[in-house]
Amino acid sequence: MRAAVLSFPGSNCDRDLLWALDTMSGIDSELVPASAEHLDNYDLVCVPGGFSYGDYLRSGAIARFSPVMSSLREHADRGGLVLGICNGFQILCEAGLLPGALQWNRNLNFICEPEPLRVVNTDSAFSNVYSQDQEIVLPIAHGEGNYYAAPDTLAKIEANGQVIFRYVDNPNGSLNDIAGLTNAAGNVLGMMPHPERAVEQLLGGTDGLGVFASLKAQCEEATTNAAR
Amino acid sequence: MNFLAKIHVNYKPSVLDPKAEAIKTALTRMSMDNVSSVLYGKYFELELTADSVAAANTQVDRICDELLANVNMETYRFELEEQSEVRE
Amino acid sequence: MNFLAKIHVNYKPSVLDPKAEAIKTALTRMSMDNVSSVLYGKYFELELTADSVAAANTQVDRICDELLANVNMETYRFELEEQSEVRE
Amino acid sequence: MQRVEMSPRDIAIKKPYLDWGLSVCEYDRFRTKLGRLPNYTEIGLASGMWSEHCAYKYSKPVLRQFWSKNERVLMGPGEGAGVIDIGEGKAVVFKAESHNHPSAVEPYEGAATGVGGIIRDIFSIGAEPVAMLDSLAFGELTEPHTRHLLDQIVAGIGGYGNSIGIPTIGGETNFDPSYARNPLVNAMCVGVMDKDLIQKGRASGVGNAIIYVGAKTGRDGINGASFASGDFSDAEQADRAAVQVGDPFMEKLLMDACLEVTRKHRDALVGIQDMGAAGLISSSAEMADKAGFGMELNLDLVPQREPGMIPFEIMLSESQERMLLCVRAGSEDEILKLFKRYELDAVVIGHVSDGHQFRLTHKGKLVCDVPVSLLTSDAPVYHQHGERPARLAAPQADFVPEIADVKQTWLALINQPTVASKQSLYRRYDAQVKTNTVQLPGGDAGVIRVRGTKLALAACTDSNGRYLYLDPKRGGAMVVAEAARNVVATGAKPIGITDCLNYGDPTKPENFYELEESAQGITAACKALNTPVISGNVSLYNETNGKAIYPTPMVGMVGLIQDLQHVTTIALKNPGDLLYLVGKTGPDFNGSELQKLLTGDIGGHLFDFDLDAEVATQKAVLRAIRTGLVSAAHDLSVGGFAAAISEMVLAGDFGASVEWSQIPAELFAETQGRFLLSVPTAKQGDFAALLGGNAELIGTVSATADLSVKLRGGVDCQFSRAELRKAYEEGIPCRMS
Ligand SMILES: Nc1ncnc2c1ncn2[C@@H]1O[C@H](COP(=O)(O)OP(=O)(O)O)[C@@H](O)[C@H]1O
Ligand SMILES: [Mg+2]
Repeated sequence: MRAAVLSFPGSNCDRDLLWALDTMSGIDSELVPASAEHLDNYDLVCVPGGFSYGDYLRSGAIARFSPVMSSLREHADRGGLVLGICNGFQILCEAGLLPGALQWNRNLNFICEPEPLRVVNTDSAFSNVYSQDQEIVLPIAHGEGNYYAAPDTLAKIEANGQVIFRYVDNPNGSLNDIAGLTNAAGNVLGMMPHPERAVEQLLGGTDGLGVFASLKAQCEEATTNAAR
Repeated sequence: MNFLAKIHVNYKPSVLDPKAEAIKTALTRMSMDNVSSVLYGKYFELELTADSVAAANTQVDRICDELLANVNMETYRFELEEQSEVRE
Repeated sequence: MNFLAKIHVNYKPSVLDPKAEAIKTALTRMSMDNVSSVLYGKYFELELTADSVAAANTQVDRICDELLANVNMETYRFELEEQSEVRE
Repeated sequence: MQRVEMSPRDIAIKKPYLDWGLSVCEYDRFRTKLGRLPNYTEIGLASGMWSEHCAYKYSKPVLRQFWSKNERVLMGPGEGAGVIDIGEGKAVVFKAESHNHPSAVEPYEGAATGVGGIIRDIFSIGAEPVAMLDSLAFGELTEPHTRHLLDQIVAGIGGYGNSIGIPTIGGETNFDPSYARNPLVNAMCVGVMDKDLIQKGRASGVGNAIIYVGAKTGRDGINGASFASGDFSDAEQADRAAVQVGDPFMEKLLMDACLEVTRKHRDALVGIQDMGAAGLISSSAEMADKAGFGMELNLDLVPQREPGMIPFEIMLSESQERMLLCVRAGSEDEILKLFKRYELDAVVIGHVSDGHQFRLTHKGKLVCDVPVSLLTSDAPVYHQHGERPARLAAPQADFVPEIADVKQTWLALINQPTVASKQSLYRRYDAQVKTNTVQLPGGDAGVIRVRGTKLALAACTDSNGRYLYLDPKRGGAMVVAEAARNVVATGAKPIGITDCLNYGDPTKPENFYELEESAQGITAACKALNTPVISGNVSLYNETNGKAIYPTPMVGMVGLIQDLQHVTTIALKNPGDLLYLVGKTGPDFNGSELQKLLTGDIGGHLFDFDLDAEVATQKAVLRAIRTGLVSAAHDLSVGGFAAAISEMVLAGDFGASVEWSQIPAELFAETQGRFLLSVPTAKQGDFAALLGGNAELIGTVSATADLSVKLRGGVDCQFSRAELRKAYEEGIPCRMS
């Protein structure tokens, strides 16, 4: 399995994510600049946290015009896996790869704290090693993580079972406590919490490893199936 | 031709805007209870050149739609003013 | 009397605005090089009641000065519209 | 706003420089040394360079007393930041900076640009910034203006640090009326580097290029250096010039690019420095002066954001996010290309010249031609005379607390904003980005691992204006000791400090006395603890309408953890563990939080401080931690024992049951040199052998989550976890709304 971690000017969790994938989860990964024009040869493309291009207009609004975004779209259309974390989630929403938008936290403050989450759907490439309704703790660190979608969109998301993670104590005002969700096809996930910050006991916990282990399991299964 | 585009981007009424709420709370704290509603939006002015009014219109509309507003939660409106020469 | 105040708050020209710079960069990336300048400001609409135009004016001015704008680096301007009844 | 350039003659007569903070004497000094009448640009440059911010003209004699060398120090004060060897080929780089005045005017941007400035100091040495800390002081939260300042200053610090991607791992936040109109905003940055890659701000070698990189120069913050050095009155507040807006995105590009230059283009690079106070003039003149060369710059080449800027403005602008490099002739393209890759504006604006003249040309004209040293090393230095303030000669009577209800006092004390949890503030800072943070804010010091080694660094900021107000010398020593105690409690050996000296107008003898005396106290403690001062910053003129703040030196302490396994936290972890109070407790109440709580003010003789005992205790505690005898550790400081045990209980899942044999008021005494430790029963023997009579067994960790305190005479104080939590955690939030 091979993974790319996109690096936009202003991304600041790219190296953390690379470490979590490569060193901590044994997934062969590399950084790919936002100027890249191809994303062939990757099973998984990750869009990391940070403040792409300063995030001055709206989070993620400017990153979507980066050269690499059209290849990312093709990768997603082919059914390739895409994981957007924090600013990555915002970018994927802005780019239309995920429904809805992320607005200012209800209390208008940036919030950095460990956050309890519930894994509400384990039938997904991103959560298959967790158990249904398992409670995990992942750090959050964002100012604009308040998930919004128009009522009809939200209804569809729920009906399709696209929500993967929900907050136990909604910290930011997200509709339906949504902390992470996929697109309708299920191959693109966006989440505000940072699984890559929860991969070592030394730093406070390992609950995030499950996301990467799930992706690995999914890819291995796909490879086995292909070989058959 | 030179144009000045004046663009307003606001939240859709269905979206609860925490920043507007915060201003309302602050006004109450300043004993300004006679302010009954607050809208907090973004305002842009762009100077651009284009061959025609129609062309300028199309372009500004695209800029709003793709960049300045997130149509999932925001709406935009703009006016175009033709300018004799570039302002400084 | 009911009023609608339309308020624009912008940076003073000498202040570097990284937000406007970022938008300009994005426009270049969208191949919209014909946009020569970008201003990014805040826009507010307040609905309020007051006894007179003068009273409304004074109050809105105070709100701008103390709350909505930081006069160290921003300037503001506003218009007042009298309204027959409260809009919703 | 177009400035008119007066002729040299008119300057001599009309004295416009008085408005820029230069005195008539200083003008005469400049003119005499120059040998002719200075022109508008030249005297403008002098006004920036001879400000307290750049020249340290009042504080230099004091700073010289600091002790700043030991076996580990690789680079002391004088450069962008100091550097200390931490072994395994690595070095730690750190410095702190104050942004008090800009933050008083525009709290968000003032605080944000303070963070931006200190980060540039760190990467200009070639170090990767890995952690931020802050030290804040405000008036009382009963004032709406204070609440606004607190909210926006915290937002600004987070806004910059979060965005650039450097974790904020600790800090402190204090409240006293003394800071009501003059908040203190000190930011500290810690960097890590390979020790053989240290860079210096030097421009040497005739013909070598001077490269400007980063944001364009605008009119923002002109005379910022002299502005920060002049005091504040209400009238002036009304017409303050625009402050700068920080651009953390630009700074991130600048940081990444400059680190690439210092790591991969060492052959091309001669020197590098950030543009801080007094902008381009201070960076360029200092780089030339330190190397003993001259410099010629063509101001038409400086990237400018606004049309019609005059040389005075271009040179003194404090536009943010800019760096100056000296690059070997012939290697310019290599460096310019690199910056281009980061989409940064970089241009060659001049070169190093023979001799020692500093020459500027603008629109084809020579607008400045002065000896470099006249701007830098020849700036005036004043030996002020200090005078002991009356309050110290005849202090108030000692404070003797009368405590009617211990429990109620306890809860009120941990609810005081200075003692209460700062979680509502630091949760607005990203403390984890870079995934190195082993101890998040909320412990005694922040701890980060040093990647690729077994090492970790602990860092904290500490100040206590109250102690210094009562005794500047002893208080100064106590602040250093407290900072060291904090890092020791995490398992670190204190290795060095940075400081920000926040004081009032130094030309007033009483203020100068405070400055001088506290420097002596700081020095004594630094020597005793073997923690040299490797960098720092001075902020004078912290006054409102003529009244100075408490003398408030901020100490940023860094400690070295030899092995990640030694990291110790404050949370109680195992029921049954024994609780030891290390160090003796006395009736030490003057200047304490208890006095503030019960009387609304502080006063009296500052209590005694035994520096030798402090050092011995810290060494013993560190040894106990490193030998694995300690399961939780916390130092005692403001709020005394009551605050410390409450925090240890709340940090974990367990409670405690303790017996207090001293008088009840001493639960809140602030005697120095104390720690509260939990020790597993199996280690009791070893622990007792190591600590001897200096540690008193006072209780145990209990399986219930609550706290029980037995007082003399059989009185019991029971605290449920919920009531402790409410008092401690709501201290700030309940006052903010
Ligand atoms: N402004 C701040 N920024 C970041 N962390 C802070 C701030 N203020 C306080 N903290 C954190 O809160 C905790 C308690 O602070 P403090 O009471 O000053 O500790 P101590 O008394 O041990 O010096 C520490 O972990 C400190 O780092
Ligand atoms: Mg402490």
